[in-house]
Amino acid sequence: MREILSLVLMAIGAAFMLIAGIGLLRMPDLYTRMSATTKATTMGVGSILLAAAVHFGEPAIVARALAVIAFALLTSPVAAHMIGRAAYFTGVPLWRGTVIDELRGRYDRR
Amino acid sequence: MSLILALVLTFVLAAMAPRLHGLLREASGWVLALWPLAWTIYLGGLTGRITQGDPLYIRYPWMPQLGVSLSFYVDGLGLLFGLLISGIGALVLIYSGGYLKKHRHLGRFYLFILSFMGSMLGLVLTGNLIALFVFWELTSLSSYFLIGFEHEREEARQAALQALLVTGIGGLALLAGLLLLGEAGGTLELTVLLERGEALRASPYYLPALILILVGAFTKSAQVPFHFWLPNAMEAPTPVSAYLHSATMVKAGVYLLARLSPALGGTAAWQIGVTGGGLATMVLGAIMALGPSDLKRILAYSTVSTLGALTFLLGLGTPLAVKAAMTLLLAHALYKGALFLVAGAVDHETGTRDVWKLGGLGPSMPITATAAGMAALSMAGLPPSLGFISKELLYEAQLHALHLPALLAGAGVLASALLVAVAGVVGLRPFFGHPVHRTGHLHDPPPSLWLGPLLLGGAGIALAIAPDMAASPLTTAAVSAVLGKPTVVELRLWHGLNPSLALSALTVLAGAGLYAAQPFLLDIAARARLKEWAARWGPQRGYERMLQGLNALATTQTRLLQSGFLRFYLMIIILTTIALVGSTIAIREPLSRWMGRIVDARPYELMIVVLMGLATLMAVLTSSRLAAVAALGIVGYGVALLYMLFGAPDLAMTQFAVETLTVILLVLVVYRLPRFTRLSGRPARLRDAALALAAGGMMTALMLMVLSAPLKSRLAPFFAANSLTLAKGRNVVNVILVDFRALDTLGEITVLAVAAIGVYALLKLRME
Amino acid sequence: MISLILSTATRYLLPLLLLFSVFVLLRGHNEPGGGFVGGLVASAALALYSIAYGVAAARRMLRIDPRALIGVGLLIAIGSGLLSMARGLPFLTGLWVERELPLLGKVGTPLLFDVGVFLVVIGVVLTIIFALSEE
Amino acid sequence: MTLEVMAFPGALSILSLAMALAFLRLMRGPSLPDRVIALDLIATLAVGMIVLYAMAIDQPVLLDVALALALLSFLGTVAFARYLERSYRP
Repeated sequence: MREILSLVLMAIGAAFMLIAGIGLLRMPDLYTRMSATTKATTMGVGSILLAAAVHFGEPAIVARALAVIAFALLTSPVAAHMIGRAAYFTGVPLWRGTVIDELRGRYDRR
Repeated sequence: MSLILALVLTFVLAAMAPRLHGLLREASGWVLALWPLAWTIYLGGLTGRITQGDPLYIRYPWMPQLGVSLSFYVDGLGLLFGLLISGIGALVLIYSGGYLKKHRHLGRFYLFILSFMGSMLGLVLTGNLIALFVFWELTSLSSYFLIGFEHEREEARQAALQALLVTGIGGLALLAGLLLLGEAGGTLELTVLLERGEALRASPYYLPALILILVGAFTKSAQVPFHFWLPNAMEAPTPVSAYLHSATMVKAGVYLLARLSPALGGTAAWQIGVTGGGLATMVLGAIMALGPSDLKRILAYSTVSTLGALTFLLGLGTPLAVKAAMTLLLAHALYKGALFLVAGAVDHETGTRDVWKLGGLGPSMPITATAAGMAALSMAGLPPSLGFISKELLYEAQLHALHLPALLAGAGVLASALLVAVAGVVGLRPFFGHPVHRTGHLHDPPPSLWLGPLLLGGAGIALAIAPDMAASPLTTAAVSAVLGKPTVVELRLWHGLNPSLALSALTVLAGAGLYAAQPFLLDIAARARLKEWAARWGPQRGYERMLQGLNALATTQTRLLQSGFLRFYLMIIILTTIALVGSTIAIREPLSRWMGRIVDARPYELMIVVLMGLATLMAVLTSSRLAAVAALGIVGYGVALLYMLFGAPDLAMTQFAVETLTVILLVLVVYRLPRFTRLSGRPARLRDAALALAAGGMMTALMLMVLSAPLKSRLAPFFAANSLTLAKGRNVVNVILVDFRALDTLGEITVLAVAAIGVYALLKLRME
Repeated sequence: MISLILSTATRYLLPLLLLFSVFVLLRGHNEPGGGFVGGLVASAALALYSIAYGVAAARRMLRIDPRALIGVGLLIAIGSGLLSMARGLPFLTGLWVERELPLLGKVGTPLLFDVGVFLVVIGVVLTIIFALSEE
Repeated sequence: MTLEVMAFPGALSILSLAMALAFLRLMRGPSLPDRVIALDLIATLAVGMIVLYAMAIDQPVLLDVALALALLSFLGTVAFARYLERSYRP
């Protein structure tokens, strides 16, 4: 039973990772790519780690796996924020088809 | 025990000399002279024992693993030299006290003179080849300081450097020779080596060792063609010329030849090299002695000639020749020392050393004149002086030489005749010739300046009159040491009517003739432009051209290699590595053997490797620096992943950490770098590409070679087994790092520390 | 232009990371880790802090100058070696405390040496990073 | 369970495929931030691979390597971002 669960989780994780890769390649501009990769990778790594937690089972290992998950959850959005912000400030163009840019005019450009 | 203590004390005294001079002021010369005097008495005390053939042998282990020990072996030869060094040393110290009285650096002068004396005594008394070499180099060093004592003058500095370079190169050759000798003889101890003469002469190392040692001896004893540094060394203050460059240091080469003759002597190579070299120097030195007008340079050339005679006699190696050599050695040290000191005294009083400007000083400087007269008598080889006895023995040795005695005797007469003329020029003309100099206020120099020459000149005569009292036992001991078997020497003033006496008479007549004809001879030489010819082709010119060549090479090499461009340095480093490693691989390893090992890799491993390859390509092709940094990051992560996949989690963690910090550092550095001013042109890029490919190829070949080499190292099992028991840790990698090979890690973190401080300094430097 | 989000994240991340680096250091003897990696992780964390709050703040937080840290690290490393010499054993021989301490496990001079390495690595990396990022 | 054993190489290959895609973005990425994101994705993929590999060879200790890499890659991205902001000259 546990094996099958970890297998399923692993498959989900791998799938998410693949989607992240595809999204990174197919998306038209930086910001949409970022949204794809950040969400997908967090989910992907998360579920692979869960698979590992289930696979090993001992409390110490599970705690470590959860620590990594928590860490990934905390850091990857911050990283994405930093990159997005730096890109926006340095004038990376939005996609032609963008409907609305809520940030325009809100930041006092240096 | 007392010998080594005495030697060490000599150096200690040398160190204290400047302060002592500060305290004692005037009397420092006299007081310091007491120490060499003590040495003379100490060595004198040993004569009784040594003449009975019982050499003193003390041995202290210095570098046991290398077989080097600070051992002392005092036999007849060592004793003769020791007495000369310490005896004349004492007189020279007294003399320099007076001669350099007003000099502000007199204290430093004593330091150099005493340290020279210590190293010279060490040289002649030691029984180990390496210790001998160390003292040998010390004498060259102290001679460098002494020649360049008046360092304000350019000529003095140049002469000092010349002497150091010539004797230095000789010293290097000597070291090689001695080591070869030690190798051939199986020991570095002199006493043992001298008994293994046969084995040494037969060994393949004999010829190279002999040549190297001869180069060392010939440069030190100023044999032709290495003689030019000695006349130039006359830039040194006169006491130095008297002590080093006539009585002791220049005889070190002769001492070495005498010391090693039982082991190395007797072969054809020895005969030709030593005898030939000696003969040429004897004759050429004497001829050149007539040229100069400066008193000291004349004496220097005549010393070169006598050194040649000594080498020539040691080359012959017959008992008669060795007897003549030892007597000549003693006689020459006495009269040449005296004449140099007289020259100093004359210079001190009249202010000039030009032979043509001096004359008729006898009446106003009676004591110096008598001393000069006695010394000149011995130099000219007239009875009743020791010089006369040594010349008689020289002729006997030449007449009884094995082959072509007539030629040898002829050369001997020519050289001696020239020396008689020189003796006249040096000893007689300034004192008894027609007065040229205004003699008004001239008077004898202070006692410290005439005591030395008087004693030395007098000894030359006294030892001849009563040879059995001191001269005979000393020479007996010395000769038996050199020949390796006990021989008795009976010095007699009168040998009865025999051919050598006739030769002596002939020499004196010829000498007088040459003395009278000297002005005429100089004209011929001037017309034949001998001086210019010698200046252009002589060894001095060779030496200067060699130096210029060396400097030119240095400048071109520096301009070539130190171009200031970082990438140029990188290129050279990589090129040399490729050349060295590549050639070894090409020679050692047949390429085919390790090609077929790459097949068993799993899909995702291959994917990582492919990615790394692409990333490298991208890093090379991209023009944006940060893209290159990112690509390199990929390569680093790829390597870390491979570490993990091949079971090295420690390494993987470290590699990830290092990789990320490198990225951070590169980002910070790139932030500071100015924009690219101009990218390198096509040819430059192609060259760099080729270089990079070659380097990469070489590394791959190296790796594959390592992989195919069978690893039967016994370390891995040892560490695996003991990691838990001894070091209480299961993680072998860290246990090795921190416990078994902690010293290496200590070294590494120190290197890290130094690197960090270096980077910090560079950055802070740029900030200001 | 310090981003608020980064600085708040760092305020939580820093203790976690430092803890992790010490954890890696202490169990280095039995599992992958050790002074070197621990040092790198710790210096990465402090570099993050300097990026988030600026170099001046990071220097203040660290209180002692990174170069002094290098010195202290080296001293500890050599000191741990000298301890065994005091016992008459050759330099750097491993000495161990018999009792096994609850948290740290087996304690001995190699661990002390590892702490020395840890501090030196932090000192080195921070010296360079701070020097580079200082304006 | 052969299924179990066969799954690991499969998952690892999928991840390496995703890595190849990310690499394409890294190559093509017009602006620098694109490349940074690609690098970040590759790093996270590496974390995934480490965890998978840890499961494959039953070495839970590798999770620490994963954690270390997650921390460090985050730091790399932040450093890039910081640099981008500071060096921007309009």
